[in-house]
Amino acid sequence: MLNTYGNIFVFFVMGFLFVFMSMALVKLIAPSRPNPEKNMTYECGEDPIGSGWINFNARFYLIAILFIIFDVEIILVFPVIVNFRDNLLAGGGLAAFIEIFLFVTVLFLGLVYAWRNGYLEWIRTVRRQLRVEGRVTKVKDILSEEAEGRG
Amino acid sequence: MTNAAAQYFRNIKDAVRTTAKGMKITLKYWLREPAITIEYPDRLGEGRTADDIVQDRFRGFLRLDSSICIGCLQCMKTCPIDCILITTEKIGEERHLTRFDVDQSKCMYCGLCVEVCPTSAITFSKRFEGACYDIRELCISHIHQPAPVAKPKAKEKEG
Amino acid sequence: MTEFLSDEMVLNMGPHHPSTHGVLRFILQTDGEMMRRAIPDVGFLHRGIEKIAELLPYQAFMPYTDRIDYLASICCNFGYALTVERLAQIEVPEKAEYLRVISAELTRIGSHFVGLGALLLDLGAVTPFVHALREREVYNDLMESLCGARLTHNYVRIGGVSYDEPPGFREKTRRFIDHIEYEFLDEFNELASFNTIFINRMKNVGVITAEDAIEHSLVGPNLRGSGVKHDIRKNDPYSIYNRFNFDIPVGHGKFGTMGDCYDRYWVRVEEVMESCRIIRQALELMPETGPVRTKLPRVFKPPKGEIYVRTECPRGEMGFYLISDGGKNPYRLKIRTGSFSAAAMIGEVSQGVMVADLVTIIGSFDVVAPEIDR
Amino acid sequence: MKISDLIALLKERLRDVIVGIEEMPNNDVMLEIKRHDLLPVLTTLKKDKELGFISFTNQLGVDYGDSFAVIYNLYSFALGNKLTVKVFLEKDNPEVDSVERLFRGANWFERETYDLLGIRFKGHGNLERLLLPSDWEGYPLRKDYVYPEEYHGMALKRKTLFEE
Amino acid sequence: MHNLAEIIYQFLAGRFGQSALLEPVFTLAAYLIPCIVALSLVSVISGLLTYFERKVSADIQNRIGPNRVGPYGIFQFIADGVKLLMKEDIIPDAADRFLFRIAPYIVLSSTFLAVIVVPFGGPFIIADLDIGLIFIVVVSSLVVVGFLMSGWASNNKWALLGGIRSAAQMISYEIPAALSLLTVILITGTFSMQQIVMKQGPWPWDWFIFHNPFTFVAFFLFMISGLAEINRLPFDFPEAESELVSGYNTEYSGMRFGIFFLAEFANIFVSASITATVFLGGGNIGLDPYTSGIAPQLFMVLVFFAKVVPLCFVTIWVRWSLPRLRLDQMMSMCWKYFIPLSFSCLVLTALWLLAFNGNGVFWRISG
Amino acid sequence: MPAQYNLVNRLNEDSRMILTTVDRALNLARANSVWYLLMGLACCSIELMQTGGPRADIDRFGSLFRATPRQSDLMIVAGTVSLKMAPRLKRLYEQMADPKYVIAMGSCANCGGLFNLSYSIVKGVDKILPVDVYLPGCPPRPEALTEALIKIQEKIKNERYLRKKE
Repeated sequence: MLNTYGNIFVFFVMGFLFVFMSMALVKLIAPSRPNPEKNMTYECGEDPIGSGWINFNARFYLIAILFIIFDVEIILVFPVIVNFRDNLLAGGGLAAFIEIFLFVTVLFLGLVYAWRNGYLEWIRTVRRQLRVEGRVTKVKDILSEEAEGRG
Repeated sequence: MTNAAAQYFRNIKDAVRTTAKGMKITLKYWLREPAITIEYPDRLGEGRTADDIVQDRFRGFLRLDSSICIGCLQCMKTCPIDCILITTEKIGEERHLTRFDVDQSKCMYCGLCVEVCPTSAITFSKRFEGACYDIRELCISHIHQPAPVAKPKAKEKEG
Repeated sequence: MTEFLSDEMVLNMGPHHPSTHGVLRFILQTDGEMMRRAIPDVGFLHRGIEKIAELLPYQAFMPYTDRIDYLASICCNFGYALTVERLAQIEVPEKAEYLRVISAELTRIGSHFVGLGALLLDLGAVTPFVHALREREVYNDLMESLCGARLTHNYVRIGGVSYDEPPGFREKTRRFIDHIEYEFLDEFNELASFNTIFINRMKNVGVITAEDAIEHSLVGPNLRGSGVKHDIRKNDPYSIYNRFNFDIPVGHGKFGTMGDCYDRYWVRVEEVMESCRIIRQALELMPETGPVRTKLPRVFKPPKGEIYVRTECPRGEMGFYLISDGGKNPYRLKIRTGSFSAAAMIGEVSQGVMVADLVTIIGSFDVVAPEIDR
Repeated sequence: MKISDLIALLKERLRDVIVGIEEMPNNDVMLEIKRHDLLPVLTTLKKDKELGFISFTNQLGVDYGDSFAVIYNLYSFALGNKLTVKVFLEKDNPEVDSVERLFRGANWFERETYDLLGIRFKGHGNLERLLLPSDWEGYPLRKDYVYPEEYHGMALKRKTLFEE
Repeated sequence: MHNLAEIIYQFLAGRFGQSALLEPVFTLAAYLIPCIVALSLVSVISGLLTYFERKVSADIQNRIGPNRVGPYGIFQFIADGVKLLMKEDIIPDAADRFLFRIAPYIVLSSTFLAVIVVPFGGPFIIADLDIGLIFIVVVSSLVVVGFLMSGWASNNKWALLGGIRSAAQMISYEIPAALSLLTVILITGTFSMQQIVMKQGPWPWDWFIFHNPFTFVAFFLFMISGLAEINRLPFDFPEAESELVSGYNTEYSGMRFGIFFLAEFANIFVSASITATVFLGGGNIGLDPYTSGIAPQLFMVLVFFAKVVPLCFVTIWVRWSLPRLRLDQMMSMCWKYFIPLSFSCLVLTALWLLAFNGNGVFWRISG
Repeated sequence: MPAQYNLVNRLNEDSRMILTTVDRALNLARANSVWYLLMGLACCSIELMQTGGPRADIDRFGSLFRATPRQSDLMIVAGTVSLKMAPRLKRLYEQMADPKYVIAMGSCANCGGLFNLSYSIVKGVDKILPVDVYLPGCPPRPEALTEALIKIQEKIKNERYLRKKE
């Protein structure tokens, strides 16, 4: 029998098919003339220096962790919110409100804590790190390497 | 603390106010201001040609009036990048211009040749269209068959 | 707080990059989004103009000065003509002086429009930029009717200017500057300059103190943005600038610290208004008729000597150091441009900022590639 | 300050090292000094309270045929005066002290002069080609410079359209 | 009968009779027909939106905009699409080929998935899920995976920066977006999109945006977070043209890029329709969407689009008016302004409901 | 038997007809969606910007700028190409996706123009790239660039895309 989730599945498959078919069409009618220069990584017309796959300093990891905390807690508050109206009409509105309020307050305190500790500042951490490390490659080397490579 | 809080709300207010102001201006443009686009090349308006959209003094392609050219080669000599080539030949008694080529692909439209011309034989036209598939088309010959040069007398007249 | 250790990313910004304003290249050493430093690499537009000057007669070099700073070609023409005139002691007719000043100031307006607009474009605001281009079209028409070209005007000649004003020029110019000063700039500021997002992007970014600015030989609006009141039009007046009444806008930390990107930006906005003031006065004072050009001998040879003349270009001091050996070509011509020292400065101020800030900083210096490379 | 006053002042301050001092057109003073005096002289010019030539406006190298010269243009905010300092260098060994430490803005100017004229600056931190590619040969602004035929396979000459 | 699939199934069964043999065919048809219609509809809409965007930007900038292909250039998007189909498809040597290829699939599929629960007015909703709103929130965060994937797989530093930026941005703005939607859930008590529409009314005072002052604020919070979710200026960090050349899709050419392009504009549409549904009453004209006749149902669709198109316009309008923020400002704007504000909206709405017994500001008018 | 009565040939001809029509339609689409690479080298870049600006409005022809070569069809070499820049320019051209076109805008790109006397300039961009349209002017007016774009469009329309060889 029909299931709404069947729709989702079909949609997902159709989305894939859509892309697949257009790509197949591209294969059919678009030219393909690869050469090493063309398949080189674009970096503003220069030889790329090093790979793009590096250990990326993503300060947003922290943001991601914060996000997960918030998201999980929001999910916890979902049932209360959905039932808030029913509770209200049934006369239990105050309790539901207090419940939401407590939840949100706790979350909010968490945010304030993160804020106060500077986890929401992006620049501060980096400035400090810059001072600490001072790992700076000599640009001279890069330029001379390039010249060698070309010559 | 109150300062910080006041600042916090002032930030929100400023952001909203200035954003709204900016968006009001763009909305005004969307609704009211007409486009100023000149629809070159095909919808310039009644009876207007491409030459009409440039100003009078526009320095377009060089133009030669071979009837008053005295063949003094001043323009060729004064051009810093040698984009004019003139050859003259004595055919019979008179000097004839046999070649007057202007390399428009190289020309920098500076006007030195026009200024130096004693008879105003070489002038700027208003033509600016010259896109082509072959660069050789841009070497424009102004003389197709040898033409006698004008008498230098004209020079004195022009002053 | 834990420090995540990360590799240093070295990436090229330019020579083809939307926000490097021509062909500049910056080698960025970044740590994620944060930049450790940016090393400018210039010379992608090195055309050897100084060498060409040695190969050409004095008058024939004039069109090349257009291309030194293509946004302000008349200012460059002006500077070069002034240098040769001062060396050869040529008198310039009164009217030509006025026409030079008017056209140079108009060029300044046009140049600043591109400078301001391009900065805004780099910050993602396309509409103000296009509006600035729209006003530039009017300016271009004006200049075209005066000089015959839209960009490389080649208007100033040694000993005067090439053409007299066309009919109706004064009226059109007056209307243009009125529109700029009273309508367009107000709207532009509402739309862009006073936008909170824009202010936040610009303030306290790329701060240069006055000492630093002088130390690094910054000139023009970049120097004035740091609060140094120095304008060659006032301090070392040339041509007829001492007849006009105008102010020198300096940065004073309008929204953030003195000498930040916003100050440099705002100095340019105010300079547009000052230019309008100068043009208005010049239009009043300009004689109705008169010669516009001193006749020079066909083979023009200035006396032997050396001279250094500075003029105020939209990008700051435009200095011509001319050495003449008495021949028909210059012996050596050195062109000192504002963008040259500004480009060197970009590397200095862009340590420890974000990649997005680098774009702001480059834009706020308003560098033009051929001015750096020549 | 008047030019004559400035010349007197400079003569007083830099008595021992001046080779020549003369007036230049456009309210300028030309001060000629010996090569090894350059750094002390510029230091004096900058640090002296009364002179205060703190602004380094321009620097250029010149090939005079039989010798090179490096010319510095300075400006004093205090006096409102320009000053041109000129140093002659030998043709075969064009080397001069770098003033990069003194005026930080001189960094690129010196690199450019090195790039285009081959004048070396002793003590410069990063004396490399600035405008031309790093593997370029020769110094274009020298009077005896011969244009290269090609660079990395790209010919420098082009037939004019008239020839085609 | 709460979704299109069922309607079609019933229709087919009624027409051709029910049998065990035909049932799988009916089922497939019931799934496929709305799916294909919706897909093509959304593709065409996003194509038209690209045209719309170019025209609006042209008008704002005193230009004319595309006017050569078809009347007023309306078929410009078809020309663009065809051209993109015919462009070479470059995969750089250094790239991770599998991830590079798969990224557009994920971006487009997850964008299209969100369309499932968009009520186009009347009965035209592909699946009226009980968890409709959460479904959208969940699915839209799948897009991040695609962006991150494309940025990483390109092995291009600009693309990498773009991908990372998109991740940071989209997960951050997920919170205020979800919280501001929750304020409405407080009022409705259900996540079903159709229910949300039906709980509102035809008139502005019936809409949830004007239910109380806090939903009014939440509406704007959602609009702006929505801009960030779909990477529009002033939040277009993942593809900030002047900073990152072209961001995560720097290395993508031809149709692969076209798919990102399509997804971007489809996202605008989805975001606008969610806003219209949740805050502006969707296609509600005061009639029951399932039982009324075909004419009112089509009118509902019209009403729905009449609300969506201005919202799309606002999205485009903002893009051509404002400069871009900086990354850290964008993050602090989210964490310091939007999240606290949306929290307070949530709590204050609950308080409002408690104080006024579940009624809005205009409850007397709206009855 | 004459070739035209052969069934296979007939089918071939029909399909060729169809291909021609399809080809024309595809070329029409392609010609009306020429996206150019945002690359300003020198003076001409200002006129390139103005061409995108309100007066000339190249967007009318469906042309808009892309910052990355991967997504652009047209490279407008707007200005002087120095020897230092030339390898980069060539690489950018190579990195564009096929089909691609080049406009040499202005005298410098055509043949070195006024910098013919210089030691560090590529005398004409056609020495390093295949140029489709040459555009004179120093710099050319925005309208002239529009005209060059129309030339490119004409070229595209006359191309045989599906039928590689007759």
